[in-house]
Amino acid sequence: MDFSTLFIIIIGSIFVNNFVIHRFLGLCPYIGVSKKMDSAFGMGMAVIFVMTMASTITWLIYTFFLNKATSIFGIDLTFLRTIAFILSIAVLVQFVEMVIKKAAPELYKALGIYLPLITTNCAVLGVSLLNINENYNFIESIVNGAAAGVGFTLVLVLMAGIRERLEYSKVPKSMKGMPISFIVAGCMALAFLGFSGMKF
Amino acid sequence: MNLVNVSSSPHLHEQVNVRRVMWTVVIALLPALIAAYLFFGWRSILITILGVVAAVGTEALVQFLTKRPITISDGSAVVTGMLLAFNLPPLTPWWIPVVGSIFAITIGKQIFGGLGYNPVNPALLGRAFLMASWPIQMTTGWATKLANAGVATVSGLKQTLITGGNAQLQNLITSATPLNLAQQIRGDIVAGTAGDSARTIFHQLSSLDYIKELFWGNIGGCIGEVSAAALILGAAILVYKHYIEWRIPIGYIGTVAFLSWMVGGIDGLFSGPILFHIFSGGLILGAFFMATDMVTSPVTKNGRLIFGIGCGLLTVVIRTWGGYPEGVSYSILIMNIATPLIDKLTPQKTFGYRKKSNK
Amino acid sequence: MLLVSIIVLSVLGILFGIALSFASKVFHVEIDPKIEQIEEVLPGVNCGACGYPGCAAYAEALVVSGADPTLCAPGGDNVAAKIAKIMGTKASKKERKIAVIHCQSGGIDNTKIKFENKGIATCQAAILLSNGQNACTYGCLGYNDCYRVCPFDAISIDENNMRIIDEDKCTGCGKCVEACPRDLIELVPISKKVHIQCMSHDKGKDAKANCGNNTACIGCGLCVKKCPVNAITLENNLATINYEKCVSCGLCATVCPTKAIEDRIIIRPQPIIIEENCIGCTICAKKCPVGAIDGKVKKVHKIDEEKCIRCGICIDVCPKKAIEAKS
Amino acid sequence: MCAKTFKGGIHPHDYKHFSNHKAIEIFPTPEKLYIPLVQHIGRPAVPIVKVGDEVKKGQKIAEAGGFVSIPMHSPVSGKVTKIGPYPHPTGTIQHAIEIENDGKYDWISELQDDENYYSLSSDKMKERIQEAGICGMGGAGFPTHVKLSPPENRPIDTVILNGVECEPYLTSDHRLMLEHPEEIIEGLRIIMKVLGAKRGYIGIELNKKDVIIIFKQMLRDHKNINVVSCQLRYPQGAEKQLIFAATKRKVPAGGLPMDVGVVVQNVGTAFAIYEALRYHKPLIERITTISGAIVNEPKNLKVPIGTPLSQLLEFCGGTSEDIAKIISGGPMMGFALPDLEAPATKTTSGFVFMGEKEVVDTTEATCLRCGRCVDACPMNLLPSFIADKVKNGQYEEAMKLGILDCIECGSCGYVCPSHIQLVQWIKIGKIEANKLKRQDK
Amino acid sequence: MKDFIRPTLVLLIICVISGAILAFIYQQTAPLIAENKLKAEEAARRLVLPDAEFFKPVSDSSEVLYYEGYSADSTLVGYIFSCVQYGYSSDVKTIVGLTPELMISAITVVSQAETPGLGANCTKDDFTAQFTGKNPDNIYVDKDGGDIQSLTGATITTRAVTNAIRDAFQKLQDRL
Amino acid sequence: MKAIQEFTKGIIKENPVFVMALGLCPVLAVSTSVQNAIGMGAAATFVLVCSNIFISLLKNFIPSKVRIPCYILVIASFVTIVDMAMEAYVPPLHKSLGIFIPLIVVNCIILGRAEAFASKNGVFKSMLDGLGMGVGFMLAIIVIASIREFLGVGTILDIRILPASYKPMIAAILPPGAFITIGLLMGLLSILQNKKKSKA
Ligand SMILES: Cc1cc2nc3c(=O)[nH]c(=O)nc-3n(C[C@H](O)[C@H](O)[C@H](O)COP(=O)(O)O)c2cc1C
Ligand SMILES: Cc1cc2nc3c(=O)[nH]c(=O)nc-3n(C[C@H](O)[C@H](O)[C@H](O)COP(=O)(O)O)c2cc1C
Ligand SMILES: Cc1cc2nc3c(=O)[nH]c(=O)nc-3n(C[C@H](O)[C@H](O)[C@H](O)COP(=O)(O)O)c2cc1C
Ligand SMILES: Cc1cc2nc3c(=O)[nH]c(=O)nc-3n(C[C@H](O)[C@H](O)[C@H](O)CO)c2cc1C
Ligand code: SF4
Ligand code: SF4
Ligand code: SF4
Ligand code: SF4
Ligand code: FES
Repeated sequence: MDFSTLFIIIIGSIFVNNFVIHRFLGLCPYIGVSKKMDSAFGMGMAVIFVMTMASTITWLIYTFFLNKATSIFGIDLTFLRTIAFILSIAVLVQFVEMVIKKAAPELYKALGIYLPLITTNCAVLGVSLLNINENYNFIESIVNGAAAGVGFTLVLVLMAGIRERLEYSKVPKSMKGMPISFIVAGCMALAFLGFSGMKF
Repeated sequence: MNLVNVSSSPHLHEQVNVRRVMWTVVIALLPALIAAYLFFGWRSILITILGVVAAVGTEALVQFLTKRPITISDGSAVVTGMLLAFNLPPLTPWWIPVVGSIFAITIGKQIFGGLGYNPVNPALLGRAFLMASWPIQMTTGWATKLANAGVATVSGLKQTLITGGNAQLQNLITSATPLNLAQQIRGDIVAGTAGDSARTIFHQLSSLDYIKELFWGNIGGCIGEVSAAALILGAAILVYKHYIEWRIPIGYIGTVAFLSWMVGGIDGLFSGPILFHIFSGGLILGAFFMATDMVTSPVTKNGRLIFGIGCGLLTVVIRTWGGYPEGVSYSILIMNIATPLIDKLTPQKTFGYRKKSNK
Repeated sequence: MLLVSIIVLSVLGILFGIALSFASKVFHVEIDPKIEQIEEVLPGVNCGACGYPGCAAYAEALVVSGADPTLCAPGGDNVAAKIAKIMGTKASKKERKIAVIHCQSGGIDNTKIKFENKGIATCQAAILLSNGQNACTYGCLGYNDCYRVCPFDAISIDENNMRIIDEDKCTGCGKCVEACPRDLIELVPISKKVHIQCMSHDKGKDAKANCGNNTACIGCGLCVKKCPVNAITLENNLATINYEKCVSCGLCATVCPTKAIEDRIIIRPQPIIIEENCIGCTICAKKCPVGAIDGKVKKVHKIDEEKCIRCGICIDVCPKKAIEAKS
Repeated sequence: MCAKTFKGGIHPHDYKHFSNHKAIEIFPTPEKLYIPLVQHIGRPAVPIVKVGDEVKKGQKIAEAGGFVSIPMHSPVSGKVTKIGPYPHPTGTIQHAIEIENDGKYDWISELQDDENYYSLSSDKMKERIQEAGICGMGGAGFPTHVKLSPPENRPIDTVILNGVECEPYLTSDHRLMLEHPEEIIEGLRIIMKVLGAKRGYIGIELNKKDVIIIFKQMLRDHKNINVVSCQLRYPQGAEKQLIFAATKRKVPAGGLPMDVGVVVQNVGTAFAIYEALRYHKPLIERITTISGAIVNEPKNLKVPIGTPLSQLLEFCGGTSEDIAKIISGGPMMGFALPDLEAPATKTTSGFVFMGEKEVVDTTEATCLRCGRCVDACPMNLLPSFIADKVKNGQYEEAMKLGILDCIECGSCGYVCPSHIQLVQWIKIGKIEANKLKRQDK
Repeated sequence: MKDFIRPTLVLLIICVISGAILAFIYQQTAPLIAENKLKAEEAARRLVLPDAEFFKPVSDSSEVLYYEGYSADSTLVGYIFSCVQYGYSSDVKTIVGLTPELMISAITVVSQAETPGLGANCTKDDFTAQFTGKNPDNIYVDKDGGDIQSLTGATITTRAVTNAIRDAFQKLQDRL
Repeated sequence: MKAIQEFTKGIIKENPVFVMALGLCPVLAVSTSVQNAIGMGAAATFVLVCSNIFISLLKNFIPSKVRIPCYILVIASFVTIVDMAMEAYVPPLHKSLGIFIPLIVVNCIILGRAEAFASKNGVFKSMLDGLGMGVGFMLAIIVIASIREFLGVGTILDIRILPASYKPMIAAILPPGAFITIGLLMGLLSILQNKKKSKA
């Protein structure tokens, strides 16, 4: 295993090509669940979990069912990738939610309640598709999934911090809420440009 | 008897207010402006004035339009305009500081409610915006002047270049600030594509003679960052007045010093040129005047230290591996964004605080 | 190709179908049926627009902590209405109450002050500094805490810095009542239109001297005597209206020497009996507080306009709607 | 020797030059006195005289309202003319007993000189202190006998006398220490005996070098009592900060000095204790500073409790220009008063008068988050955050930030460039937070 | 048991229908897509070697190394190879045409995701035209002392294109 | 509600982007040029209309336990169809929209309308609703894209509007520009709405 590749994937997905503010994936929860730091953190943790799981499972489905070269059927079914991926993600999330709810109610309170939000989060499907596009291998896919989740969590929590502070500010009435959140996101995106073009 | 005043204690107050703080910062920035005039000529003053006028004008206009009290006399817009201009190359087009200031004040400050509410440093946000929008204008304005200054002061360096005969490298110096140069040379050396002359230049850059030039400001760079000496003079005023506190600048510069020593060299770990990294680029300006912007830095004491260290870390990372030669502005911006989080994670222990003792 | 793709999808479908049905059975958790009901009506998009992490969380918040039912953006009004239905709108049949400020002072030119308050400009802060800057220690401080807490913009401030409560906008939420540190605000049924606008317990002379508006209640008791329904009591130098008894006839306001009583009804229409409708039930006559109705059983009743105070009670009580207001 | 201090704090100009060279003058007892029933922390005292009663000087006119309370005594002989609400030097209205001076100054029983006071038992001593109506004279007015009765499990080994007087303008403790050092040391010895403490300290700030020299000299034969010279820094006189400076012990947050085996008393309290034990003298007068740039003759006065401020000012020659602010206590923690009616009480260490020029602008700008308040806070709190929470009604959050540990020293307000009225916000918050706390219980 | 069957069945049915429809449409579009792809590649090759009529891939054991371009009369009119290097924020893929004398006939950048307005300008003709006629073995960006004029503000992208061509060429050189 | 209103509500009153803030990822990601915006808008509208129709047809047939997976399946099928069709007939557009075409699956608007509207209403109404939402979505992207393309390139639909001497504000077509543009637009919209309200 080439650790430097993994390192680059990690840095890339967290900072340089951050899923939210560089690739524009997962914006709905980014704006929706960033009012409070606590829920942002919970959401983030849940996303890390689901993204890692989704990366794993979709890579397996793709490799063994869909991709012509490696598939057990030996025919090209890549056109089914969207439908297969989203279906498995949706079911996976729903399944995990039910299991946690029963098995670990505490964990469910902390993380599980965010799970349903994640099905329709493009970041999850996005990471699965990107893994395929980038030709990542199994380990790389998983690492990329986790790193993307961490990157998502990072900006989500930072955003929540700023929004909590904005509660005390005199933001003009018409800019309150969503509009100002986008402006903050813009500021973050400008700041994160500092990571652009990073090479190791 | 006329009516007396009643208010809550304390009834004494230090002779300090927002206006005084801001105008003191303006004064503290003047030495650097004078230095810029000496090294770059009138144009640097013109750019600064344009930045300030645009910032103050925008602030007044926005406050007028939103029917808020007009507070331009508190001087914060002046500081913003000035610091924005200080981050521009001296020969940048005239409209760059104007557009930058407008953006800085509207999107960077007033939209959040004005002074005290902005999450990120307006001047740096303005600069980042300009950098993203017009990178050419933002990265080429110092070329000619540096060429002249370069001949006069970095003559030894130039000599090496000519005799070393590496045409590629010769081109570099005409268009880059010292940091840019160092980054590229280092990149080439690490990648193994540079000749011996590159190594010599790199060592030249970290020689004491050259550091002296850096310190006095005889090099290329942005308007405000050129003379470390003038900046330190101004910073001394702020430190003396207790308008800035040691944790951020010391944490910042200390971290940069350590990390650049660790990874910034060409002879393996712990060979980096420390002084070169401290005095080149906008580090002094950033550490004393921009990272210390109280509005956008943490309030807690430990938070401020962490903030400084974080800025230092990011600066070195960007300087060493990033797409930009200079990491100061971006690292401060990124840490600005993390400020509320830092504040939250570094609560202070009340005097006498103990972990729940059994009563 | 066709076959294989069908097979692949089918396998996935069966697998997942079984997995889900199985899981929903095995891992079923009992929850409040209301939560489930609401979850059913919610769109299930889990977009987070409501600010809660997902529809289920919002449903729970609605039931458990009484969240605002109008937060679901994709669902819109439709869903909001349904939620309200499930939650069982506690629309009580009680009369709507609105806030009334019992003080006519607190403006720029109608307040007497003892000293200049340079502290924090809120009412809550002001009473901590020598008990407030105004001479009247019962009166409005004028820093508009009430205005700031009102979630419905029902309070406005006029040029004289006086607070005006918009009767249409006020929902009687009571936020301002809580906020006022002088306890000047009371929730009053909206139909009650006569209010004593003073809370001063000072002795008559002091009360008047301290009141910047000269409209303090001096405790003279004239209103008590005048009130036809004995709704006013005088205690500790202050007259108070018992709104349960008050019929808003406004008589008290006419006798108050300091104009401490405000009558919000500008014109009281004269009730007139529509003779063909009157069945002579005597209800109105019994209810008239001043005995202005001459009511013999089964005879058309008559109103003595001299005696009548135009309180309108008869209009309300008449079972046959035989009394009408004529201006 | 290196002067001791604590972390945080500020360096205001001390303005003590107005009065620190003025010997204590005795203020002639006025026509009418107003003795508030609340001059201390705890239950109000309960009057035991009626309107119209004749009273003698030193006669008990109000009884302690409970254990944590003190009795009040009449500073003059005369007639009780009224019992009712009257302005109080904290800016509030409190019940007070009004006494008309008959000019005779008859003591209820002549003062006895009890030379053997030091051999009294500790309980007896406490009883006498309690009877004399002594409460802390350093500001808060905590009943002294309570402080001298720590629970069994809190043995006291150290007593610190607080002669720091870090408030600007005030010099009453300074003059007292200068003019009555022996009595103060005796007072300290009494306290130490009552508590069974082995060590004593007298904390004095360096701007009172004369006092430090005197005490050092006098304490040569008291090996267990030391002078602690403290650096000039506000609030050096605050209990927890002084304890830290003298002993390096940190009183736990939310705790009391006795948790670290220390009791702190003001030097004036020690003096009053001495007088109570030796002469059976109740606490009916105290030293008060009348100062300020606009006061014609700033003075240190020995005033009978209950003297209205207007008379004190008159005695000091009035003011040279219109009064813009009247402060009871020092300018850092004192209360601004609306008028001159309030009387001096047992805890009144001084009155300060300010003219228009000295009054600071208190218009709040927006918080810059500069953190100067954080640096200044001797309790290491985050005043600006606390104020933010209070402004938004988040009192529970404010409690988490330690609002109840604030000592209201005013350091934060002093340094704030935006003139945020931090202390007032905190005071508001404390009231609400205490309400919440009570609800929880 | 019914709880299990119905949902599963419904899901199954929808899956089957979806699968069928998709497979059908795929069969309809797949040739078109493949054709598009080929056409695009072909077009790119034609662009960089306009004289050629048809192309012949030259492969190593598994992958195509380069193409040879032939005119209608089957004379070799040049070579085509593709190369890729990471630019500022993405891989920049270039197709290069060589004359039989191993000089560049033309290049075209076929895929990149550089910054619009900066690095993305590398697809523009003004930029690519300057490579024509140069010796691929010795091209450098002006900043590195060569004569490839860099895109304003995007030296990194320029360098990626230039260096990629040079490196790839140097690797292929012996086999041409 | 009149049928026409089902259509128009999506355009302004319940605009999915500005008012509901749903489906933001594609909006921001592809609004770098008006051409992309139109392509994405059209694709999303197609999917929205088709899936609304189908789901309203199937609404009685689908058991609630698996309704989400079923909806997703339907939607994913249409998305795949669009994906393949675009790749076959308009390859350049397909290329520039990138992975955001498959990501239409998770666009919250589509699933949202399916759940909130189509699963409860008749076919015709559902179709109109889908069409309205789709057009609203498309309009929103076009507005944002026009601004960004205008400022960031100086053109609209590749037609040069600003003189060539205009130095394009590149930031406008970078991520920060996307966030700030939508933030300001939302603010503007809320100012307009407040004006309207205060007039009414
Ligand atoms: C509610 C309360 C209880 C106290 N209990 C004691 C006590 O038991 N023992 C003691 O030595 N001091 C006690 N104190 C006194 C404090 O330690 C302190 O001396 C007093 O509050 C005055 O301090 P200050 O002037 O610094 O505010 C108590 C104070 C308060 C307010
Ligand atoms: C900010 C602050 C400053 C204080 N300064 C003094 C002071 O200068 N002198 C003093 O005797 N007490 C001062 N105190 C009161 C002391 O904390 C303490 O309550 C007192 O010394 C206890 O003694 P007592 O009970 O005899 O008053 C101060 C309190 C605070 C909170
Ligand atoms: C937002 C942004 C995007 C950039 N994109 C590119 C790019 O696509 N290609 C590139 O070579 N440089 C890019 N740069 C890097 C700078 O323009 C860098 O200064 C330049 O590449 C080197 O300067 P020079 O071309 O003037 O030598 C970008 C910079 C910024 C701020
Ligand atoms: C020490 C100090 C540093 C400052 N640095 C900046 C700065 O870097 N950028 C800026 O826009 N304003 C700066 N200001 C001014 C002011 O804080 C700024 O306008 C606020 O961020 C606007 O809310 C500074 C002020 C002080 C006192
Ligand atoms: S706060 Fe509530 S009760 Fe008071 S005016 Fe507003 S709506 Fe009415
Ligand atoms: S809260 Fe009470 S005191 Fe304050 S302005 Fe309103 S009515 Fe007056
Ligand atoms: S917060 Fe309290 S303890 Fe801290 S400085 Fe302010 S007043 Fe003093
Ligand atoms: S000193 Fe004032 S401005 Fe500075 S952080 Fe504290 S409250 Fe804010
Ligand atoms: S469209 Fe909602 S998360 Fe991307």
